Amino acid sequence: MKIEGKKQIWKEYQKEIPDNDFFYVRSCIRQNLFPASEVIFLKILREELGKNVYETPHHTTCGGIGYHSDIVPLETVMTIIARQFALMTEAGFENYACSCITSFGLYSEIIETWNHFPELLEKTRKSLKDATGREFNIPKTLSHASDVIYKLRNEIAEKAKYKLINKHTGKPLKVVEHIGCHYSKMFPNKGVGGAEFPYVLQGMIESWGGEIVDYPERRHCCGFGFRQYLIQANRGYSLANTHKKFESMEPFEPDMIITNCPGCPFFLDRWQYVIAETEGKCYGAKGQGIPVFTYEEVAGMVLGYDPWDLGLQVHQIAVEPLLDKIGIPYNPETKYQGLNGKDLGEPEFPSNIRCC
Amino acid sequence: MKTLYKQLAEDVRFQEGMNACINCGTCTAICAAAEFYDYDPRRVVDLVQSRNEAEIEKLLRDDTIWFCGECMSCVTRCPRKNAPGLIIMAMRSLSQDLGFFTDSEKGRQQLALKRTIGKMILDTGYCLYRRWVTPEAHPEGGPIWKWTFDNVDALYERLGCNLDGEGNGVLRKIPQEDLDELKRIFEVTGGMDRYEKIETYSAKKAKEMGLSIDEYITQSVLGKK
Amino acid sequence: MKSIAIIGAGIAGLSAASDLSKKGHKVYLIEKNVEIGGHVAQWDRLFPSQKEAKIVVDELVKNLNNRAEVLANSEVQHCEKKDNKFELILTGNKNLLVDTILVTTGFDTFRAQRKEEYGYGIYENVITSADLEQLFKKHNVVCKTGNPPKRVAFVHCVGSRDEKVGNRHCSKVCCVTAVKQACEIKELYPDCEVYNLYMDLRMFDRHFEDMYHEAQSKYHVNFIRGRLSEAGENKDHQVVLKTEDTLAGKPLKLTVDLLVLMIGMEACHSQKSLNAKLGVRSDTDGFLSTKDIFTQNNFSNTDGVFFAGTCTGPKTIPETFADARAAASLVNAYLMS
Amino acid sequence: MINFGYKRNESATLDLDVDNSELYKKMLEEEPSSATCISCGTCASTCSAGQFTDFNLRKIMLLCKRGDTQSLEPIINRCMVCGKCQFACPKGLNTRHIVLILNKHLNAGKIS
Amino acid sequence: MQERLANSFDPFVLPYTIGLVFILTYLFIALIRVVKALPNDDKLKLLKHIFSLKIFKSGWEIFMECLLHRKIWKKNWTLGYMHTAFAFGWFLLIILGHLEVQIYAPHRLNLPWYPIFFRYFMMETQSTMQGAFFFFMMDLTLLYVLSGLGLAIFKRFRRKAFGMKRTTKLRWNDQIAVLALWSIFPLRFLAESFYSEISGGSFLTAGVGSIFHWFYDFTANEIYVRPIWWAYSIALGVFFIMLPWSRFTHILSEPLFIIMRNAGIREEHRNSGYGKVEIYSCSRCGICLDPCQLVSVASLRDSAAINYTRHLRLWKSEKAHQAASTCLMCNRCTQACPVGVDTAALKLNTKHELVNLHTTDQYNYLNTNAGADLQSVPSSVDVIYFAGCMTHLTPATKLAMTKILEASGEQFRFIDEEGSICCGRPVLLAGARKSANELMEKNTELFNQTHAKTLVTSCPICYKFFKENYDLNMRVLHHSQYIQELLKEGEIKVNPTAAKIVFHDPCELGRNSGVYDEPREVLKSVGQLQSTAYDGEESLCCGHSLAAEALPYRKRRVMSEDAVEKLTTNNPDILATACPACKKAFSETNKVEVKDLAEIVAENLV
Repeated sequence: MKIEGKKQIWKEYQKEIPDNDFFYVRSCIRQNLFPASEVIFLKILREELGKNVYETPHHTTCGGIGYHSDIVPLETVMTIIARQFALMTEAGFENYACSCITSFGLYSEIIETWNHFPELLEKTRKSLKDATGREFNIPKTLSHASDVIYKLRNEIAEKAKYKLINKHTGKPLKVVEHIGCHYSKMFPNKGVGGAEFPYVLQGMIESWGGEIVDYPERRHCCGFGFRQYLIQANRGYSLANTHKKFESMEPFEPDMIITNCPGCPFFLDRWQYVIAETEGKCYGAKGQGIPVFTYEEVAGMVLGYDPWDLGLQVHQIAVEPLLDKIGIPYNPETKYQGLNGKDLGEPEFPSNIRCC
Repeated sequence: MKTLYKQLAEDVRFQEGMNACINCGTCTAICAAAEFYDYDPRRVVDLVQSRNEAEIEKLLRDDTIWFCGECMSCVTRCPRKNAPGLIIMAMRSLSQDLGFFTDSEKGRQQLALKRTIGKMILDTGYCLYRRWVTPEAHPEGGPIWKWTFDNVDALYERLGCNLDGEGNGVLRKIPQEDLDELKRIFEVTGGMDRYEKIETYSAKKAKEMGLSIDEYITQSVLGKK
Repeated sequence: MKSIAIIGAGIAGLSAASDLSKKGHKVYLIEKNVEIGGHVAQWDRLFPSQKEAKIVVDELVKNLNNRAEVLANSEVQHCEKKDNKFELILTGNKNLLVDTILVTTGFDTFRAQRKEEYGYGIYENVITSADLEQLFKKHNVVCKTGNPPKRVAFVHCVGSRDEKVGNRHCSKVCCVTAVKQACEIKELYPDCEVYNLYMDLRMFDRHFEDMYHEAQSKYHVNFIRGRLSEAGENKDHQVVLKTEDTLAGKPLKLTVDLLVLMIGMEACHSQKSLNAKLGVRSDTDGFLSTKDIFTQNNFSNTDGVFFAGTCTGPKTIPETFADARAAASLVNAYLMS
Repeated sequence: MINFGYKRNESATLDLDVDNSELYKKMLEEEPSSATCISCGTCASTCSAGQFTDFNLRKIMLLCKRGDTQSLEPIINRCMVCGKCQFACPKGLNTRHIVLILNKHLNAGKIS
Repeated sequence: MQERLANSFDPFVLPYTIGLVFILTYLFIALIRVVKALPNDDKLKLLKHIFSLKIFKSGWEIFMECLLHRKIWKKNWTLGYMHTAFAFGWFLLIILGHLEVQIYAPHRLNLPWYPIFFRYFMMETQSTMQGAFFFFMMDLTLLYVLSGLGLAIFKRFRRKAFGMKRTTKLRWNDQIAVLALWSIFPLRFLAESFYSEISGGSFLTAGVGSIFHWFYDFTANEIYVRPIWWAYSIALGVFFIMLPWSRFTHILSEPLFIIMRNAGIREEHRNSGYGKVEIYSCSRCGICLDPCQLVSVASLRDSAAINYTRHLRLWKSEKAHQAASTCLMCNRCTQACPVGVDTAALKLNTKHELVNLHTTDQYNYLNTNAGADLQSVPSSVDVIYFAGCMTHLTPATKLAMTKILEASGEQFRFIDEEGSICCGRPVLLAGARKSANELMEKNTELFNQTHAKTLVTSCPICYKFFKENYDLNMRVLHHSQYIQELLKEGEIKVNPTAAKIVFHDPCELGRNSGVYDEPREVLKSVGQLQSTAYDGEESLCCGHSLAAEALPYRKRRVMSEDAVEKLTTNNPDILATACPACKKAFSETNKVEVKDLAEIVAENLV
């Protein structure tokens, strides 16, 4: 792998990312699957870096999962999105930052569609007006929350307590990145680094001391596939795709996986468990699995937040071996506790994949 | 009567996604579905491009169009700037508008999606609502999912979320006025129509198949055993 | 004595220069590179006779007589038409006053880096067809490790027939070159498995189909119809290929030790700056626009400026020579009139 | 082992990294003309069996070349060996012989 | 005439006797094995034949073919003479020898060597008419055999004089046998000459003996010439022992083969009893080499009939199969074979033994679709027309037939207009009888349901199969026969033209089905039919026979080109044929206009 070649490509795909004054929109999936990540994101931006991030309780789902499950028509999501933009406009912001990759892709697609078909934009304005009486401007910048962290990665690095370095060997951790498909596959120039060698996560990892391993299936989808996961009969597809990725990355012996998509970390995490329970195959050193993180979690880790504040206890693949590698302290006693030490009991342990 | 092709061509996604296909196969090569289903997006695009009405109708009634995972990886690769994924989306829309989707096993799954995802969107303002994602329906969530499900309030509290609470925060309760706006958008833009069509055509099909609607959903969700 | 400026000393320029100088005209052969002979000089052996490219270029150079003056390492800075004459200023402030100009600027090979998903310049064992010719010349066709490849794949249409990189046209010669190189690899390493990933095999000219037949029957080269979708690099620095076997209608995975990208021809980039100076224009595909595509394809829209060779679109070597000879004859007629 | 109610889908990808060329090599050895197939599909379009079933010699030869031989087992004997394809083939392949060879190897042991 | 020696035995008789005992034992065992290998039906047939008057017919045939070599005479008289001289001459020598013993020393008849070495053990004390007669007859016969031997030696160097361009090469075993055979008669001649002073002789032996005597008196020193008797005996012994291991096996097997063939025994699955006898009846004479286009045109000598039988004799089944699967089965070799070995049938058996298709419900897909087609067949038609798979590749023939049928006013139905179910002969020729049966069933069902009276087909392959192997409730006609019938009955009329036409007899129609005249009559009515050297039984194969599944295309092409060249020496306007395969093969050569006779008729319908 020649890094020079990649650098050439990264030069060509630089997008405009503001460094302050964001209108923040949440991700349905993230909130459900990794509830702490968005909490951490806001904490880092607001408290750690002193940025102005606006959030309104009135925003809703963008409808993306419904849209990609084909039960919600394009015009409907277009108008829902117009409503989100209206909320931004009303709040006086123009830097739109969303937490969800599906949303990000959908926003990009719809803005592009409006560019190609101005009559649709007019129709949407009318629909929104009819339905809600609201009006909207198209945001000046559209960022995914990972773009924002990428933009601020060096500021985070400056404040970091830990580096993504194996404290036993002194070598950078080998990190696999997984980019959500809708981040840049449709519009390569809307993502940092493009579609082929996206730099958004790699930039973070490099700034925080780690090393990205590039493996043949790095671009492959986790297999969520909307209806393919949501319907139980189709889940074999989802599982097969993640399996394919793990088979491909396994020889590189990665220490961890970082993702920028709300759903992918769930699948990359849980399908490891399913593969272990159905086929007996456990990835990672000592059969402990390869831990999977959201980029917010990784940022929180290097900044030295308590792992259980980051919500790392909701991962099926145990994170402790990695925390040990970096040297991040944690209290095993409090892992499964609620607020103020409330005892929540312990989850069962899976039979094949090794936990701590 | 408009031809199926013409109806497809009215969809902007189709207009964006369908240029002249040269059958090179770059889409199929990286298609997540082509590897794990009997599915070939190149062939789908080529059949649609042929404007062969019989073939298009066959596709609209077939499992084929329901295999795509809409990851859009194909869009990156096409040397002719086609978007097979968008073409599939247009076809799925048309299949539902015309009621063809109930002819295929995979198509019949749309009712289950409407009754879960579709319901959650309108009822909660979220595509996914934590309390409704049960460990039973999602066994792959593992023991940890069961633990978080059982302790959801305490856990969300511990992690600084605002589950079902007023104001901002993770999984806050979305105010009713916003849900009302959402519903109106659905009404104005054809979202409700789509929901109703899915219900009506599915009910008709269930009757044809001699199934109660619950049996119909269970069969489509669990697959034919 | 009349004079001509020929811009570009590739095979078209050299051939026309020798023809015109033999007719008694003064020829200035302007070449921006230090070496003359253009792309052909970079090639090892030529299909179908396996003649060494160097010999072809040497023959052309030998044919130049003393009325032909080679001005290597110089570019046209300025050009102005004055009283049916052209005044040229070259780099180094050399001035020329000529009666006519023949444009033989040729083509540029596609910059393979632009096809990002193939990883040229990133993966260790991805090379271009032009790189491979250099390896043939050095008798050193090996992988990055220094070992002979056990599996080689050729990808056709890299930078051709691809709207995403802006080249909708077919480059004509890549298919036959890929089959030629595949056979040459098999000759070097008979046990090496060779795969050609093509969209259409455009074996349009004499002997082309014969070689294709030989590649199948004698060398057992594998042909897979399907455009390469993406390449990845595995831990052993082999290249993992993903394509669809479109004839089987199934995705296909293949790991090779060496991946050869058949880079296409695109319009010469430095040509663009020349256009305005010469009063000629390019078509949408970047190649020069001729006065008439059938009957006047060596004529530009400017009286006295002629075209020959691949500056007006991809051509094979024999086609280039034919075009150069035709242009030389037309230029001669123009000068004599 | 837990039953999750579904199974990982099998890959349909033709994996050329797995050497499954034994049958193709036999075909090549016993009928060298098989190397020169250009997949034009003339055989399939003229096929007598093809009028009644989806028997497709072009595809069968191709899949054999790609090592996907399992899928050929149940279909190879649908051929009536009538020889139309042989007359139609522009490359003069001994198509009947190819079918017979494939049949011999694929269904060895099953012959009644 | 009296016994010269009191002792009726001399050690030199041993080699001969051992050889004789060996060959008789071998023959006995082989006979038992062959008969045992026959199915019970065939055993019965054999028994019935032997104990019926028909056995005399077989005897006559054995005499005519095995001794007189009638068929070889027909081919070339010098070759015939040579073969007869050996076979019939030797036969006479044996008969005469036994007669002599019968007459002069009947008590010695139980000694098998006595008639052979008669001149050694007996002597004539005084000249008698009877003795002189026998001496003369024996000498004359010996001379006859020796003249044959002279020709045989001559043939080794100048085979073209015998009408043969190619002949077989002798392998070591054959060389020993031939050498032994060739030595037998000169040695006998020498031995009898040397002893003519003692035992007597006629013009040949006595004449030459007296010349010898002029040099040296062997009568006094008989011991010096005794070895010549040894040599004679050894030659005989070696020949007998080599008989089963050389081409001369046919001497033993051919009579049995003739008997079995006349008993109506055939084998259709394996080459076991009858097939083995047939294979061993091949004399490797090489007469089949020249007619075989694989040998003469395509240089594939290994595929020749004689090499196929040789592979089988040497248990090289792979090579035999190779030969069988490149054979066109045009039957030109069988046509020429003096023994009448039907190698095409043998080859088919070889294929059946080695090739097979997996046949469990192989063509069950035909049920549904073909069924639908069946229902639409009107029951009122008299004639059904079945173009055949291959005819769909020569659409001009289809169209011509439709036009002719329409012009004839017959109620007809083009039964495979939408595509044929193959007749099954091609798959049979490839060695899969069961598959063929399955196809036959489908087609039989299809045809019989139409209740038509006549089935017309354009494909001679189908024709032969429908006619010989199907059980149809209707007449089966090739379109040439049908058109001839229509013309004869005035159902259609044609305008005669001046076109010069050469007709190529398709193998399956002509040699293999015996239809020669009808196509010619049709063509005579519409053009100027020219004859060629390759008419009728002499017709060539177009090279594209479906029997030869492993024959490379370029070899086929060479044969097509050669055939067209040979057929067009008189520059005809049209090369006509009556088979889609031949038509396609000849059209590809692009040398002359090639038409099916149906096309010519259709073009010139009144």
